[in-house]
Amino acid sequence: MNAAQPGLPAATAPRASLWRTALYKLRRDRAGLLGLAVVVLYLVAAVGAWCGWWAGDWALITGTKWGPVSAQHWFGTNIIGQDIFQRAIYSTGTAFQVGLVVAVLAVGMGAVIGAVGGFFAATWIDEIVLWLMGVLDAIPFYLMVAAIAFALADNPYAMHVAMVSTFWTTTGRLVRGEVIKLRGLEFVEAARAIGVPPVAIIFRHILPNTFHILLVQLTLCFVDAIKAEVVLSFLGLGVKDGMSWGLMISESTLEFLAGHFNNLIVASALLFGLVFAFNMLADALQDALDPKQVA
Amino acid sequence: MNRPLLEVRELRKYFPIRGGLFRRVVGQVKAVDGVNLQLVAGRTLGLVGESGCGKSTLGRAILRLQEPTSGQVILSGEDITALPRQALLAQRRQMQIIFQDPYASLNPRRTVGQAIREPLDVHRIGTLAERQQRVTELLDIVGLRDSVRDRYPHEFSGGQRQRVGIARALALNPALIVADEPVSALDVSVQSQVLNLVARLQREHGIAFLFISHDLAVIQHVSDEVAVMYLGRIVEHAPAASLYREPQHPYTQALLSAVPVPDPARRRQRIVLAGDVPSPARPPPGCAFHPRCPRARDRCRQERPELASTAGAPAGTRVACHFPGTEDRETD
Amino acid sequence: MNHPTPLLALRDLVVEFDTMAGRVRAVDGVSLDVFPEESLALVGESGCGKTVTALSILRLVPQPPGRIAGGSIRFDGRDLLALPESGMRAVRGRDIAMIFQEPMTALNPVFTVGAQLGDVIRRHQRLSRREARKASLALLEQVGIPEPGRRIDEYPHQLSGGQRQRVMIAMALSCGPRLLVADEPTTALDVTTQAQVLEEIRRLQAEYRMAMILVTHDLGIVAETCTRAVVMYCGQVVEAATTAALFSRPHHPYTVGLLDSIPRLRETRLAELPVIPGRVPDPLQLPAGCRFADRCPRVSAECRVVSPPLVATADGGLVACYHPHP
Amino acid sequence: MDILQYALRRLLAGLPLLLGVTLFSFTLMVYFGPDKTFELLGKNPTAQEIAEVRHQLGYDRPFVLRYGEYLRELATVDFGNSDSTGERVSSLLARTIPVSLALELPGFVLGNLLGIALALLAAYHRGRWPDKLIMGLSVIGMSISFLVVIFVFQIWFCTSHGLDLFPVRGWGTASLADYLRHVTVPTLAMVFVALGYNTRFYRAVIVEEMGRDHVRTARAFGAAPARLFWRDILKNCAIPVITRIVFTIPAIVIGGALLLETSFGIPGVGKAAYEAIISGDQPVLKAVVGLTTALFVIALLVADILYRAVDPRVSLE
Repeated sequence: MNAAQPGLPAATAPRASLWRTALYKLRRDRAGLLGLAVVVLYLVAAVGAWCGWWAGDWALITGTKWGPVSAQHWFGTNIIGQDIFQRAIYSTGTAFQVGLVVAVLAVGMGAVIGAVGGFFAATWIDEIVLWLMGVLDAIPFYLMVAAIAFALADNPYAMHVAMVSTFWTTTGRLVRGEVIKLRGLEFVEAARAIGVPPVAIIFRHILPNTFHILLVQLTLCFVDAIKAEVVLSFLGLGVKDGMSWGLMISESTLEFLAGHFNNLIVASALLFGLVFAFNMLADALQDALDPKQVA
Repeated sequence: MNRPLLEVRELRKYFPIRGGLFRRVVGQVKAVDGVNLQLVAGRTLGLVGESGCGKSTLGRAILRLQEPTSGQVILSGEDITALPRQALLAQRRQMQIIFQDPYASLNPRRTVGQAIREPLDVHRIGTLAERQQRVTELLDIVGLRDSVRDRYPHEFSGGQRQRVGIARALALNPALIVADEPVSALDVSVQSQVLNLVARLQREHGIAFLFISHDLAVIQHVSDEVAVMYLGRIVEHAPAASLYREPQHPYTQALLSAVPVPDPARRRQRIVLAGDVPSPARPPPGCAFHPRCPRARDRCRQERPELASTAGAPAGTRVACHFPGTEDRETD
Repeated sequence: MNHPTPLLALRDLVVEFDTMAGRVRAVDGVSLDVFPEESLALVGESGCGKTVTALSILRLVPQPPGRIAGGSIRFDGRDLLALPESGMRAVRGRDIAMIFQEPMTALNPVFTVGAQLGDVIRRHQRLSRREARKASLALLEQVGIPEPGRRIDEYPHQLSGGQRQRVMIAMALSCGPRLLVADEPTTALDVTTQAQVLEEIRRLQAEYRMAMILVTHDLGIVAETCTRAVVMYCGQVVEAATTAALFSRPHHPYTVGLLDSIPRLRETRLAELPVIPGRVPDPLQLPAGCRFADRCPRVSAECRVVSPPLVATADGGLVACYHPHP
Repeated sequence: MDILQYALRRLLAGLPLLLGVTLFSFTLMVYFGPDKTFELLGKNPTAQEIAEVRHQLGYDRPFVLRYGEYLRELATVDFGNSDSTGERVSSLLARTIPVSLALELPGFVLGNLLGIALALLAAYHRGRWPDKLIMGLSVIGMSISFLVVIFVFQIWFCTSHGLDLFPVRGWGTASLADYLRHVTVPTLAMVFVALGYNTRFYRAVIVEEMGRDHVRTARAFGAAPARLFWRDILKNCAIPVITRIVFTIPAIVIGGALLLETSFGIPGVGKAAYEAIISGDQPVLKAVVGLTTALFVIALLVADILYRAVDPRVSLE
């Protein structure tokens, strides 16, 4: 054979999968790390609320009407004397429940349907996928929520179902576009030449290469879900039992004229903090995972 | 001559053009338009042509990576265009492909070892340990160390990735490999390394290659025979030595003379063709080459020449031209 | 061959790029001269810095991540690196024109050929719209575009690759530059089209009496188009000579290896092509001393200590090697 | 192929979409939707009374017939009378849609124009402090809930706790001053919320375009940056910009209007839709669904035609 034993990559060059490279970049992104830290903090609060470690007394009347900020009531009390801080922390749990359920289901659904559509682009399968996405995108969001609430007879998960069934199309379109791009790449052709069946090609070769989209979409979808929850709860289409930031803000409208803003301030500040942190995290993920930059 | 390993008969691949109110088919791009080829086991056929001539489509249609519109592809006596999916899977062991773009031809999320092992996994060949052993062998054949198996493609140079792609193609011991422009994305100093590897594989492993390239110089180093394609059809097919020495078709002659030669002392008379390649959606009538051909006459505009052997040409040469020959060509 | 004053003189040009893994010197101390009316080839493999060198002449290196970190570029006595951006704009297109590798993407897809040509003409010359259109038509005719009256109102995607590159050439000629920088102008084209376009470039270069820098990786194109050539490897010049001398008596082992190993039409097929072993070093981990040492058949201990300087050869060229071929 | 035939084809292509949306919403909202039987009956109804009411309401007819009826209503733009107010649905729409348009238009236009302007500014100073400032602010803007913005603006501009310059609720177009008094705060809220998203989107589009080869070519031939921005890059960016603008219109008309109008007590189509949702007023809901879908199909068509106008590569084929 020829003398050319090609050298290995230089010994000290970073030996890494794309994931490790991404992690390396993420670690150098201070805004993204800060966002991640804040999200983790909220998550701890949420888990605590789920497990009943704290904020268990959110529904109890523990003070007087519109009680002031004090050591016992960190952010005062509401119109009937419930502790605003406890309610806000409890609502963090609700926000994560809504955000996680919706984000995971919507992104998962978008990934699978989008991948199938993209892989079978220009066939009737893709036509159906496109039609479905078009239909769901054309229905106004609030009407969708209402319609599903009607159909599910006020099931508490109607809001989740409505969000999943409208939110997945964004991921679906992105994944479909990416899959169409990937499908034409030679490594997919190589897999077909080897005889890998279509389902395995989609799940083993194509979908893993869309993970960067899915991860970013997960964070964005989470943000959309908790923002939508606030509006829906205010409109009376959202959270029915329990407590949420949306219900707190809704409740605060009764207090404006009397000049009490604690409910509004606390709920919207917590909401802002979480959404902002997630947005920074999404940006950092986008930069770190962008395959164009991972050279 | 032995029975050919691969026989392509009247192969066509048309892509529909849609238009109008109801997206009906209003025309066809005739990417491959009636190609006949034969390839004997262990030999290399070079397929040369400019971009858009249909050479890559032909390669993929032979492997049924793109479904041919019509015609037959007979591999080891079996017509693979007629095979159902399951039977085709078994035939895939016999035929493999090497790609042009070393950056796109490996899945960036899978290690080199996984990529090379995948054909063995799909076809359930041997135990896991045997497959791992085979990966080691394959890496050795293409000149890579065993320690690279856990690395990811982006850690490799273009030439090394191309070696990995070759190892993957070799895994199933195929009888035929279609190599689609395997060196055109590589640096000049690396091209020779890969070309030598291909030549060695053919020699030592008896693999037949269909070697597709736009570069006549590259084709020369690996091919026993050469076929020249223009607008979906083969215009000349000849043993390599005679094609380079005595090209018969005016297009082959123009192609040869257009290759820049790295020797300032050898200024040649160049045949510069006028105009561009016509669109394969609307090929010219008669001989598709006639609008650019210096020899074109009335007959060429009306009657399409068939690929046939001609008097005065070297043995084994077949050419699709009404007025073949070397007379217009300068001697150098 | 010795002209008294070069039209363009690069001295110790350094161009750096910031990458995630660290700072890379894409061009590391390149010096070269271009004399009036000559055609100089800048040859090397991808990543050797030839395109970056060409881009930095017009100060078009994308910034960030890149930046010209040192050296000087003198054009007609002026230091281009010292010019303000507005002064540089007056040079671009008028004194020095550039054509690029990808004719598909190098033209703006949403404007007609005539609009883009006319725009350049009117930018540097005081002409009315009508006069500019007339000049554009004449240029298109001159670069060999069939039916220029029709093509002028077409969009780039309606032209073939060869025609697009001709439009680029027309644009480059429009203001009568004294230097043309052509960055791989035919790499994206088919061989027969490449032959047409090269023929055109050669003819027009003589006609317009321009100097030209032709950046290419194809030694065949160098031999057929240029009078002098500069060979680059890993961001440095390793050899410079007249084309005749370079091809008949290459001095640097890299040039020798490159000439031997490129696939070229030969009288007979060789059993084994000669190769340059190994691969180009990682630009982040360049070896000390000569950058070709690891692949060089003539390497000695001193090669690995200090990089060899560029010295004159007996036949009037330059070579950076301690053990050049005679 | 001429533009008319093309438009016709696009509208035909919109038919499956229209059918899909109406089928979907009909199934959920009407077929499985609220049952009015017992609202119309007295206490302890007999089986026969129930059957009679159900027959009157048409509940006993097969699904296909009821859906067909809906399609007929849609085609003739005649949805009957509102269940809750008795007003004809068509006159309800004619009354409310102009209000929504007058409310939304200024905010929509301003939100996009300002977004493009800020995006150009940021892209022009890419990587330097004006870019970082604008992008930082837009992430903050994106992170604030629309609802919170509405409340804070109401408290700030419209109550004695703040500036107390505008009315909290209500609508009037008697005079320009009257219109401005009512439209200002909703418009500010709308612009505030849209600006973050718009700026980010437009900046990404512009920056991507700035990296293209033809921009380098223009620079190589001496084009000045300002001219590059205004002429080359802006025209090249037109497709994503048009897509965004055109496709947010249907969503804005209902979605955006709904929250604004209910919070500010403005009698537009959004508020009408909200009230129909709460009371289960099916004729109105059916009309709103049909309307937005039609709007969506028209948006698709308009976008396609605009693409052709700005980008020669998009052909009618």
